[in-house]
Amino acid sequence: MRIEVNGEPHEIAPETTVFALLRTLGVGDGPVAVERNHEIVPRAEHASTLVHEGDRLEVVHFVGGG
Amino acid sequence: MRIEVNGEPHEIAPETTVFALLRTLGVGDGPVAVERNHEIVPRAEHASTLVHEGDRLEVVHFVGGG
Amino acid sequence: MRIEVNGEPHEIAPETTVFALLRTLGVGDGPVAVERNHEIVPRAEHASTLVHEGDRLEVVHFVGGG
Amino acid sequence: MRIEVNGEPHEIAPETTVFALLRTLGVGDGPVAVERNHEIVPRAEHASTLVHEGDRLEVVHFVGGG
Amino acid sequence: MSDALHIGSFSLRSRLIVGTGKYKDLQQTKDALEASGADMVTVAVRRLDLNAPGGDSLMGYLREKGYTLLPNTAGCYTADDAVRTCRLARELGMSGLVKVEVLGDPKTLFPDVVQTLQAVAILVKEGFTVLPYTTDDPITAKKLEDLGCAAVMPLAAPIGSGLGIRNPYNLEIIRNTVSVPVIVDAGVGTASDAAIAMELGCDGVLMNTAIAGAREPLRMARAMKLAVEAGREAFLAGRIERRLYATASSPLAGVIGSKLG
Amino acid sequence: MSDALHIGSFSLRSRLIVGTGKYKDLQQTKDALEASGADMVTVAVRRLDLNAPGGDSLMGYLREKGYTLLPNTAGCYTADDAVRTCRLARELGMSGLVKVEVLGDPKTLFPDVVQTLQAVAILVKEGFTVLPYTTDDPITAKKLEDLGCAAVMPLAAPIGSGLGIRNPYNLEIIRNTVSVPVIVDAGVGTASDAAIAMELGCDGVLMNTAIAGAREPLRMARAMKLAVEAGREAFLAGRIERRLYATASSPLAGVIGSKLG
Amino acid sequence: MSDALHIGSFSLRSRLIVGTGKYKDLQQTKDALEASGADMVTVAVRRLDLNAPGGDSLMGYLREKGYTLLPNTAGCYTADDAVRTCRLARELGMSGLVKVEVLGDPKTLFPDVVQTLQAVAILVKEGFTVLPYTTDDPITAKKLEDLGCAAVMPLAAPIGSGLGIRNPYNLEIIRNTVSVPVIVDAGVGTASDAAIAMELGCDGVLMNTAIAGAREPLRMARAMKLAVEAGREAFLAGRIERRLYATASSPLAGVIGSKLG
Amino acid sequence: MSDALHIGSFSLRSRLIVGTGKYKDLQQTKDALEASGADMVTVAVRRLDLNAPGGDSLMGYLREKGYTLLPNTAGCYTADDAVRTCRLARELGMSGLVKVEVLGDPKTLFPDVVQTLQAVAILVKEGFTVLPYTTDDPITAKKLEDLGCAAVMPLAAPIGSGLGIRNPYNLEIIRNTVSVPVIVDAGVGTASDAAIAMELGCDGVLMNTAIAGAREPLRMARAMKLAVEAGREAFLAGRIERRLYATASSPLAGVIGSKLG
Repeated sequence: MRIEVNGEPHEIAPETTVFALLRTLGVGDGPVAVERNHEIVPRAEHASTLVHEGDRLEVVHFVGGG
Repeated sequence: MRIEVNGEPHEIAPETTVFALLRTLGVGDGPVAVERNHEIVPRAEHASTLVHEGDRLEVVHFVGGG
Repeated sequence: MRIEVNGEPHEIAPETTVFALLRTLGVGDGPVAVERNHEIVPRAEHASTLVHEGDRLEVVHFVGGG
Repeated sequence: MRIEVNGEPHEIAPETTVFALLRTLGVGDGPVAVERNHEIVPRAEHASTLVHEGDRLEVVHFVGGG
Repeated sequence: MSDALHIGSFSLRSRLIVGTGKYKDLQQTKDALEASGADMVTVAVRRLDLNAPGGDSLMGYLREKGYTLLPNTAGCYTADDAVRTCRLARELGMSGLVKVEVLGDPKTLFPDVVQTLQAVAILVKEGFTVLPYTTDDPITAKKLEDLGCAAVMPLAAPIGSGLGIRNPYNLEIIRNTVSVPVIVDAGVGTASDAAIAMELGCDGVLMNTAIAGAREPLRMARAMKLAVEAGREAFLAGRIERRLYATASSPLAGVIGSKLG
Repeated sequence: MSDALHIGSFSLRSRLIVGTGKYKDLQQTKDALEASGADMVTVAVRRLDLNAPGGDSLMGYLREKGYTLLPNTAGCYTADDAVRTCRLARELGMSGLVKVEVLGDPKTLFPDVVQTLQAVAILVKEGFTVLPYTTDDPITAKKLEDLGCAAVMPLAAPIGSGLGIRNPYNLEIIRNTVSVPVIVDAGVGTASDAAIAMELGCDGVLMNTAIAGAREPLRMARAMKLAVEAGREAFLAGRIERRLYATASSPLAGVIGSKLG
Repeated sequence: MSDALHIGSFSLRSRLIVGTGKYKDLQQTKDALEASGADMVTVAVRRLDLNAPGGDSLMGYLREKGYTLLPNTAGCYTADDAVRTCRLARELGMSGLVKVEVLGDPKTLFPDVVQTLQAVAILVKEGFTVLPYTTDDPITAKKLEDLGCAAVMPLAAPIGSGLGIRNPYNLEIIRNTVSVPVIVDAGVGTASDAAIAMELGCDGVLMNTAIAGAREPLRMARAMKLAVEAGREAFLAGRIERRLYATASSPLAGVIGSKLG
Repeated sequence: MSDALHIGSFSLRSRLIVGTGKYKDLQQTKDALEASGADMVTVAVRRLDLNAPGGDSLMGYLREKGYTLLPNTAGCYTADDAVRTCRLARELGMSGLVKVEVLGDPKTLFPDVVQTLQAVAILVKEGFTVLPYTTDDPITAKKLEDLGCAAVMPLAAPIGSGLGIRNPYNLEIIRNTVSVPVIVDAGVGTASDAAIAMELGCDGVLMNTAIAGAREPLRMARAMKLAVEAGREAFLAGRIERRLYATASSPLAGVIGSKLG
């Protein structure tokens, strides 16, 4: 199943949740925020939110900046 | 018949044209421009354009300014 | 015997020393410096220095200033 | 007979006048001014002024400058 | 020299544009305009005084003398009022040349750039040759050019303040950013201000108060004419570099007294 | 207008005085001087090159054109050298007009005011018409006037630096302090600098590098001519006051859309 | 002294807000922040590097030290991107505090005020505490306040340019125009720039490059801390008037040698 | 940090030197000096009032607190008066430290550099540690150093004028020209002025009116203390270069929405 994460194509299994995706991406439990198709996916819903074919996700965190 | 000219109330006879109105207002033939209810009334149509009850007219000219 | 102190005329007795003069002027023992006819009279010599007719003395101290 | 002209040593014959010196130097009749041992030699006296052993002369003119 | 300023289809010999307001009387206005050497002058659109109608004698003079009239929308605080004023100006002037000025507040008379952009978009579509009064913000200037303005007119300082070129950096950036003419509009106080604007590479200067409010308007008009020319020439001539230390202007060699001349 | 600048017994139509050094060639020098409109030009006194004697062709031209020559003492670092140079200049020029310039160091080319005062005292006694190059120190300027100088010439910035009017306050104070003409000498970089000097009330400007060092000297000479006139006119015209906020230049009444026109 | 800066519901002891970018390494970042004395620091929202995931160690430090994080939308060129970035920031930070920065072009990094106003309108409705980066245009600043911003952050000069306070007049007018805090954002180059901003009555200063880009960032951080306090104190202390001439600071009477002491 | 200022044999922790004149009363003087953190303070030498003799209570306080006293020659208009005043000061103070100030006129209170040089020559021979108040002329500053002054103290603007650093270029040149400490004396109006002086590389700042004349002298004294430290630190930290255009302070990569993150 093809999706896009942070502007790059990704292949994932069907029925994958956002939570599972983050795990497979090896994202630690450092604070990250997820946007799916321009909508925030609140942390509380990561485990219950399924990723669909063609979804465009942004996975971001804070970095130093001015 | 009540109308408004340059923000002030005016009483005119029915069937008055813009051309006639300007005359009654004593407007010389110096160049003036007329707007009726936010629409320009081209000089060529002054004589053929009737003023209606409640019309709001602006009669303007150029003055010194920076 | 006429002398001048700080630009003003003064009358003193003959054989007056600088030390005695300061006393008669009521100058406390706050630090003052004395110049006689454009020459410094060191503190150590106040008691041994006689004032002469027509001497011009300056008696100064520090004040606030910028 | 050794003299110095414009900071450089020169050898001239005895009894040479300033006028003659300028000629031997090939100085045209463009306006020049002459100083001998820090004193001006007025143009009128060029012909009557003898140059002496060890004299230091400055021969100058105007040039472009700001 | 032929160094004309081209704005839309208009070609101006003089890079000084002057206002026609605030003079003591008609004669002084005429004399100051004459002395300024301006080809283009601004005029305002105002309601006819119905208690004392009749044309303004100044306008007859301006037309007869062949001045290019630049009607402004001074006093307008909304895009709508500015657009209506421009339409009336075109009806009055035949030419579609307008100075769009949508003000943000009466104290600073700074432009409302949002309203200005809205007005400009409409007016350009309607075929006007639009010269917008704007801030010294390069981004807004670019938007105005992209909308189709014939020139951009950033302020140097508040209208009538006489504070001069308060931010030469922004004007320089604007000049580097847009390709239409950049006319410095408002804030000039004296001749050197106008010269500085031109030295920055701006294409022209528009002013009114600096001349009309001077003790001797005629003389100041002449000063501004000279200053705009001076600044333009200096810009084209290519100034020397700035350096902290000195460089002699007379020959170093041949000074008297020195040993080796 | 007749607004001549009087220095000693000399009367100048133009308030711009220019140097004659650093140009590409003789023709460029002539053209730039012509374009500058200057009546008075500075020249340097230098040793004749004995290996290639013969008069400098520029001088012939200057005399023939009737320029007033202002010999300078550029390159002198002592009062004595400056005095000797002035005496030679008088012998060369017939006129006793001299620009006294006693330098303090070769890096800044700032004047040595102590040596300058000494030289001036001697030269005035010998009947010279002395124009001293000085710092922008009002006290020194007053001393120079009291010694009998025909004018004072404070620097705006180091010679040839192009930094412009670095301290307008001091120049203004000098202008208020002395009654002889104040000529801003050195530091001007572009037209607006010259205009600012004149707007401060100074009586003239002297420059060389700003013109000779420009990419187009001729054009810059013209720009400087215009700028000095512009600044002078603006000074005489009386500029508007500066204010932080705006004042409208078009009538406030009669704007369309307003309820009470 | 208790002279806290209140922004929305946040209260800051220090009026210096600093960025966390461009430092040599993590240690230098920590030391500079420490030296700056700042309570609030800006952070950027960026995509996780999926080839090297894992939290940024700086963030842990900042949270542990109790810094108030001000997420910015640096790099966004549209209102939409800025809004999305702010929503992600809130999800990351829990707090709704955001610095809205919608850029107009990559060369000047000047804000696009139209896009900024659009983003702000949406974000305020969504309950964010919005601090917008804007131009020094008072009209735009007022619009931002009217939309509900908790503060306005006009630029002093282009981001990272170090040009300092290029237009103190506009900042002063903004300070007089809005009632929310005015934070000078971008353009500061050295300590005196920060002091000047505060002396104009601004409520705080935000900077990053001036510190991170200095030869000794730590030292410059300390300098900026002192400068912001100095400028604030000077503003509150009420400076002396400027005058062209002098006034003595020592007593006039009693100087020796004078006749009447 | 140990960044002491060494003047002759004196070592000062604080680079701010303050005057003790013009305060409302003794208490305010004490409090302001305390807040300024100064180690060295200036005092004037004046005739004892024979109608009300008795020591000035301020002096007792200053001595007891261990302030280093810098007697000045304020009010002197000749080298002779200045020399006599310094001799009296030494007799009063034991130390040979003096601020030589020979004024040129009462309106500008600018120094008379010729008289100042004469006084300095005599005083140095007599073993005084001489700190001369001078103009911002680098040549005069060098002469003063060559005569043996322990520091030079150029003015930034007229005493008490509050005009600030009017000519940073000359101060910078002076700093590059002499090797003794350069103390900016007179003209500072507010905190940023002091910071700018230090950022130019000057070694200290001397002021009186800017503090004593402020609405809240205590607060301004504190502001000046901070500003001098800020400026010094900024100078040592090495500021960023100035550039006309921007440089981002947040990472360019990883902005959301971009195609290639």
